[in-house]
Amino acid sequence: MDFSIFLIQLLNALQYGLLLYLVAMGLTLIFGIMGIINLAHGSFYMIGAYMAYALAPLAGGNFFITLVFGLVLAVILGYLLEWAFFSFLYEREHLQQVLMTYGLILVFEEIRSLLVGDDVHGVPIPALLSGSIPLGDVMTYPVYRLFVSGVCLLLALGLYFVFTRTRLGMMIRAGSVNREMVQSLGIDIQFLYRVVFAAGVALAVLAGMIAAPISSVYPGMGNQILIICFVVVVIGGIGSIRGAFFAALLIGLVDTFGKVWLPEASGVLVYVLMALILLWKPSGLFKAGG
Amino acid sequence: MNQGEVLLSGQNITQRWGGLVALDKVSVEIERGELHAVIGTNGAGKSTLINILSGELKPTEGQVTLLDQDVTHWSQPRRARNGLGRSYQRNTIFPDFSVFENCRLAAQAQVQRPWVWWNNSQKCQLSSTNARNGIRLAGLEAFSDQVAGPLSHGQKRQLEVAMCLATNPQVLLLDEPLAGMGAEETERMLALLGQLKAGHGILLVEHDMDAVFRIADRITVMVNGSVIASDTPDNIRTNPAVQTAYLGDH
Amino acid sequence: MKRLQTTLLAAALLGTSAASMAEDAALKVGLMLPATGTYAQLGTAIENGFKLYVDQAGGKLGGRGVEYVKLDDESDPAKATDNINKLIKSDKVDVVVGTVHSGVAAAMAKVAKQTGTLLVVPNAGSAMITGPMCAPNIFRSSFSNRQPGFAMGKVAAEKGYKKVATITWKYGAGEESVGGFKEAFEADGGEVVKELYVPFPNVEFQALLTEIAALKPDAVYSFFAGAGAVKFVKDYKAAGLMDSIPLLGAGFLTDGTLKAQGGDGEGLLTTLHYADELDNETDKAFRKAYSEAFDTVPDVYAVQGFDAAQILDIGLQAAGGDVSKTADIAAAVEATEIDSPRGKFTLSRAHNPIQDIYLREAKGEENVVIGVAVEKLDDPAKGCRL
Amino acid sequence: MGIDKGKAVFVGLIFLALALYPLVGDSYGIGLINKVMIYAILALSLELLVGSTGLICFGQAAFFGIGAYAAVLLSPEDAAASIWLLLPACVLAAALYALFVGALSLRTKGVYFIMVTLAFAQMAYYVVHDTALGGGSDGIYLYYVPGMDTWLDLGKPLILYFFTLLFLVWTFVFLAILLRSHLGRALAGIRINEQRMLASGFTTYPYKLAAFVTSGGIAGLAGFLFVVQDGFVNPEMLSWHLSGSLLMMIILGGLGHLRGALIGAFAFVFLQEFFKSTAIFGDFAKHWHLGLGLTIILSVAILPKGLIGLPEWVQMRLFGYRNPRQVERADAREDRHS
Repeated sequence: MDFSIFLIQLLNALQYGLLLYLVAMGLTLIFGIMGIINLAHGSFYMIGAYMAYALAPLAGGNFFITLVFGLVLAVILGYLLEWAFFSFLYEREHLQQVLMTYGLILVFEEIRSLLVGDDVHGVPIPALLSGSIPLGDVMTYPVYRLFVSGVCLLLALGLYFVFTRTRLGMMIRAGSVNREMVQSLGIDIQFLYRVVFAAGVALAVLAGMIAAPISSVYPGMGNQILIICFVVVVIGGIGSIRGAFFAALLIGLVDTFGKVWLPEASGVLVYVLMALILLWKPSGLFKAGG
Repeated sequence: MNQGEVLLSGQNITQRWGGLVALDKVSVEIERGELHAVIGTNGAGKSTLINILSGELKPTEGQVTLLDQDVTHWSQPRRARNGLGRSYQRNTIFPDFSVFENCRLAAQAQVQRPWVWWNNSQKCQLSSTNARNGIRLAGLEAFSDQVAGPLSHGQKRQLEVAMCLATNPQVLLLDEPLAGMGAEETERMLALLGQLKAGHGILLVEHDMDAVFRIADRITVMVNGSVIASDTPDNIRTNPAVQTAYLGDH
Repeated sequence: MKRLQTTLLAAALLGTSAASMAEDAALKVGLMLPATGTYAQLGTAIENGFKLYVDQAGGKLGGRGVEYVKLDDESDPAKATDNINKLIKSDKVDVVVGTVHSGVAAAMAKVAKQTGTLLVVPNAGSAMITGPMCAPNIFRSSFSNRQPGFAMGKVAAEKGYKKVATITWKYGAGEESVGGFKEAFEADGGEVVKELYVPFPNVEFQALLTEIAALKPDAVYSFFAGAGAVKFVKDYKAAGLMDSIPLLGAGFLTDGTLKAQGGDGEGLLTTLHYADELDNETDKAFRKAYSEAFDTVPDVYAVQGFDAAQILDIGLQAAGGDVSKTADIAAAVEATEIDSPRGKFTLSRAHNPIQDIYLREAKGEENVVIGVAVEKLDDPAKGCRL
Repeated sequence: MGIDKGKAVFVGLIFLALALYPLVGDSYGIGLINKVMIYAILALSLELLVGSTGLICFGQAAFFGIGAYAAVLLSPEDAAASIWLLLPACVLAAALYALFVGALSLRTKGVYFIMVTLAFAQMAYYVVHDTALGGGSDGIYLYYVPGMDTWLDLGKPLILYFFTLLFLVWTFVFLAILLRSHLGRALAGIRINEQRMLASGFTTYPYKLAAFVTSGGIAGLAGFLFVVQDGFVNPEMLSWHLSGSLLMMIILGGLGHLRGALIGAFAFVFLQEFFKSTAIFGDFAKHWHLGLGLTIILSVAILPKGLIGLPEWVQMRLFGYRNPRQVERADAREDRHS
C-alpha cells in the first residue's frame, strides 16, 4: 500500500469513527448519567435517517433546513420519550431495561414501516457540498464526507467544552460518577435527566440525518449500528465521553484496515479487539465521567 | 487459645487515591479477647481501613498479617476462609432465606467439595452445625426457621453477626453494627459483643460513642487518614489531642 | 377373500372421490414471503406479481380456485423450518411459494423435499436449491446467483477488459455471483485480480473503494442488492471512480434502486434476466396490468412472482389440479416453454430457468435493455441427482 | 429448598401433558411442540444464569448455535453419526466456548457483562457467517439424522418428540437438583449479594464460571436437538434477536423459577403465533412485530414477576389484598438497595 493510499484509508477510518462516536456518545451518556441501557438507541439513528428523507419535502428540499427541523423534532421526541417511557425505567433492573427497550426497537421499526414503508431511499447530497477533491490519480474524496467529519469533530469539541467548562457539564460528569451526590447537591435531577436524554437522542438523530446522504435510508439500519456502538461504549468505558471518542476512532481504524488487510476476518476483528481490551482492562479504557 | 495473642494486624498501611491520601501509615493490632474500636469523623478512613484489612482493597503500601501469615496479597475470600469475618454497615443478609439458611450458606464456604452438584446442601453436616453454632452465639435460636426479610432491624444486624460467626472466624471486623438500632436492641448487641470477645478478636467501627466507651478495651482514633491516638478508653477520654480533634466537635 | 376385495374396492372408490373432492376444492397457496425487515418490499412485489397472474387466469390455477395463506418468514432461517411446516401441516396448503432470503429458501427446500410438497422459489438464487436440494417438486422461477455473474463475465471479456476486481458482501449469494463472473471471464482470457468482500450486511464501503483506486483495475464487477446497492453505487460515484474505472454488476445493483441512487447509477451496465423496454407483447401487457392493479411499476421480483404462478398453472393443468402428481407436473413444466414477461424460457432438469440474460443500461429510473448478454443460459446444477 | 409439593405437582402435570400430547396432536403440532421443548431447554439453560445466578447473559444464542454447528460439522457427510459421540461433542463444543466467553466476561460486571456477552455472541456469529468453516450465510444441511444404531431412529418425529421430552425432563431435574446443592445455593447467594458471599469466604469467580459453562453446555444440547429436528443450521441461530427472545421467555414465565422458563417458552411462542395470525388481525398481521413489541414492554412493566406471579397480581389488583409476608419481603429488598 503506497503512502497516499494509506493516508486516504486513514481519512476513511477517521470519518467512520467520528460518525460512530456521535451515536455512541448518546448511548454512553444515557447509560452513564441515567443508568439506562438503551437498546433502542440505534432506532434513533434510523429515525434520524428517515427524517432526513421524509422531512426534505417540507423543508423545500433544503438539507440544512431539514437538519434544523429534524433536530427540533429530535429534542421534542427525546423529551417526550423520557417523560412517557424512560422515566419509568430508572428504578428497573438492567434486565428489564434491556427487554423494554428491545420491545421499543420492534415498535419503532413497525411504526416506521407503517408511516414510510419498507423502501430503500436515497437522500441527495446538498448541492453546496456535492463536489469532490481529487486525491491521487483516480480517486476523489467527496466534500460531503469531509463535511460529516467536520461536523462530528466540531460536535466532539463542543461537547468537550460543555463537559469541562460549563456548569451543566459538571453536573453531567458528576452525575455519571455518583448519582446520589448530584441529588444531594440540590440539582434538579429530573431536569438533568431530560436534558441528557434529549441530547442523546438528538445526537443519534443528527448522526442519522447527516449520514443519510452517504448511507441511504433503509429498514433495520439502526440495529446494525447499535451493536457496533455497544462495542465502542464497552471499549471506551461506559459513561466515559473521552472513552467513546477514542474507542470510536479505534474501531474506525480496525474496521477500515481490517477490511483491506484481513478481509476474511474483518467481521470478527472488532470483537476480537474488544475481547483483548477487556482482558487487559475489564471496565474499558477510561473511567466514567472522564 | 491464648488470650492476648495478636490475631490480625495492619502495619504502616497507606492508601492513596490519585493525589488524595486516604490512609497514611496506619498501624492497628487486634488481639484475642480484645474488643478494639476505631472511631473517627466521616472521611477519617475507617471504612478504607476495614476494607483493606478484610481484603476488599489492596493497600498502596503496608502489610496485613492474619494469624502470623502475611496476607497482604490474599483475596478477601481466602482471608475469610482463614479466620476473618466481617459485617457491613448495610445489611448484607439474604432476605428470602430463613435465618438458618443465611447462616448455613455462609458456613458452606468451608465445605471442601462445593461442586458436588448432586448432593442436597440441606443435608450437609458441617455447614449445618456451624450455622447452628453461629445462630446460638448470636442468640437467634428462636428465629432459626423464620424468613430473614421480615425480621426487625436489630435482629437483622444480629443475623449479620451470626453469619460471620457461622464461618468460624478468629477475628471479626464489624462495621457499625449498632447503626440505626433502638436502645433495647443496642443493649442486646452490646451484650452479644461482650460475650464474643472471649474467644475472638473484634475490630469495631462505630459512631455510638457511649457504647464504644462502655465496651471497648482499646480505642484507636483516626483523623484525616492518620491515627492520632490508640489507648484504653479512659486514657482516650483525657487525651487532649483527641479532645480537640474529635470529641470537641462532638 | 371376497371381503378383502370389497374392502379394496371401497377404498379405491373412496380414494377417487377424495381426489376429485380435492380438485374441486380451492387450491391453497402458502405465500411464505418476508413482510417485515429488509426484504419486505421484495416480498410485496412477488406477492403482487403472483396475484396478478392468478387474477388474469380468472382466479384459478390448474382449474382450481385459489385461496391464499400468508406467512411472514422474517428472513430468519432459524424459524424457516417451523414456518414452512406450519403452512404444510397445520394450514394444509397444497403449494408453497417462497422466498427471497437464500438461507430461508434452503430450509424450505429441505422440508419440501422431505414432504413432497410443491415449492416454487420466486427469488432466492442459492445454488443449493437447484443443486444438492433439487427435487421433482421444487421449482425456481427466478435465477441462480451464478447466471447474471456468468453473463457479465462474458460481457466484460468482450469489452476487452483484462484485469477486473470484484466486490460483494461476504455471503452465499455474493460468492456464487462472483464465482459465475470469474468462471466466464477467466475462461475468455481475463483475470480477476482481486476479490474484495464486505461483511454482510455492512454498508461501509469506503475502505474497499480506496483499495480499488489503488489497484486500478480495468473494471469492477459487483454484486449488491437493496440498501447495499444504493449505498455502494453512491459511494462509488462519490469516490470519483465511476469515470475512471467502469462499474459492472449483477442486475440487482440497479433494480428498484435507481431512484434511491438519485442519478448516480446513470449509465451503469448490468446483467439480469429482466429489463425495462423489452420488446415483447407479454411484457407490455404485464406492465400495463401491473401498473393499473398496484399503482406502481413492476420490477424483476414482480415478474418472478408472476412466473411462479405461471409455472404452477402449467404443471397443475397437466395434472388435472392434483398436486400429488409430482411427476406429471414436473414433466409438463419441463416440456413447456414459459411465456414470461422476461421473454420465453424453459426450466432445466434441476428446475432452474434456462433463460436469456440481458445486458442493460441504467437510464433515468429504468434499466433499458441494450442486448442479450448470453442466450439461453443454463446452470450447471452441481450436486443435483435428477 | 425442600421441594415444594404444589410446584412439583404442577411441573409434573406439565410433563404429563407433554407426554400425552401426541395422542391428540397432528404432525404439525408435534413438530411445533417439539421445537418449543427445545426452546424450553434453551430457556432453562439461560434461567440458570439469569434467574439463579443473576448473570444477565445477552448471548445465549451463540452457545445454542455452536452446539448446532458442531452437530453438522462433526457428522460424516455420507452417513449418520452416532449420537453417543455426537451429542457429547456438541455439548462439549458449546461448553468450551462458554468457558472462553465466561472466563473473559465474568471479569466484568453489570451492564458490561450484558454488553460483553452480546459482543462475544456477535463474534461467534461472524465466525460462522464469514469463514469457510460455517458454510456462510446460507447455512449447512445435515443430510443424515444421527441415530443410535438402528433402534432409535430420530428421523421419526414421534421418537424425536419423546427423545426431546426426555432431555427436557432431564434438564429440569438436573437443574432442580443442582440448585439445591452447595453449588446451587452458592449461586443463589451470589445473585442476591455477592459481597456477602465474598466476605463469607466464597471465591465467587469459579462458581460463576461453573454456572456459565454448565449453561453453555445445556444450550449446546438444545442446539443438537434443533439440528436433529430441522436438519439445518444457519448463522441466524446465533443472532442477538434469539438471545433477546430467550431473555423475554424467562422473564415472561417468571424469573428465578425453573418452571418460569418452561412456561415462558410456551407462552412466548404462543404470543408470536397469536400476533402473526391473519385470522385475527387480517392484513395487519404483517405488522405483528408491533403487537409483540408492545406486549414485551407492557408485560415487563406490569408483570415483572412473570406469569408465575400472575395469580398474586390478580389477587392484588382485584381484591387489594397483599400477602403480608410479601410486603415485608419487598421492604427488605428496598432496604438492601438503599
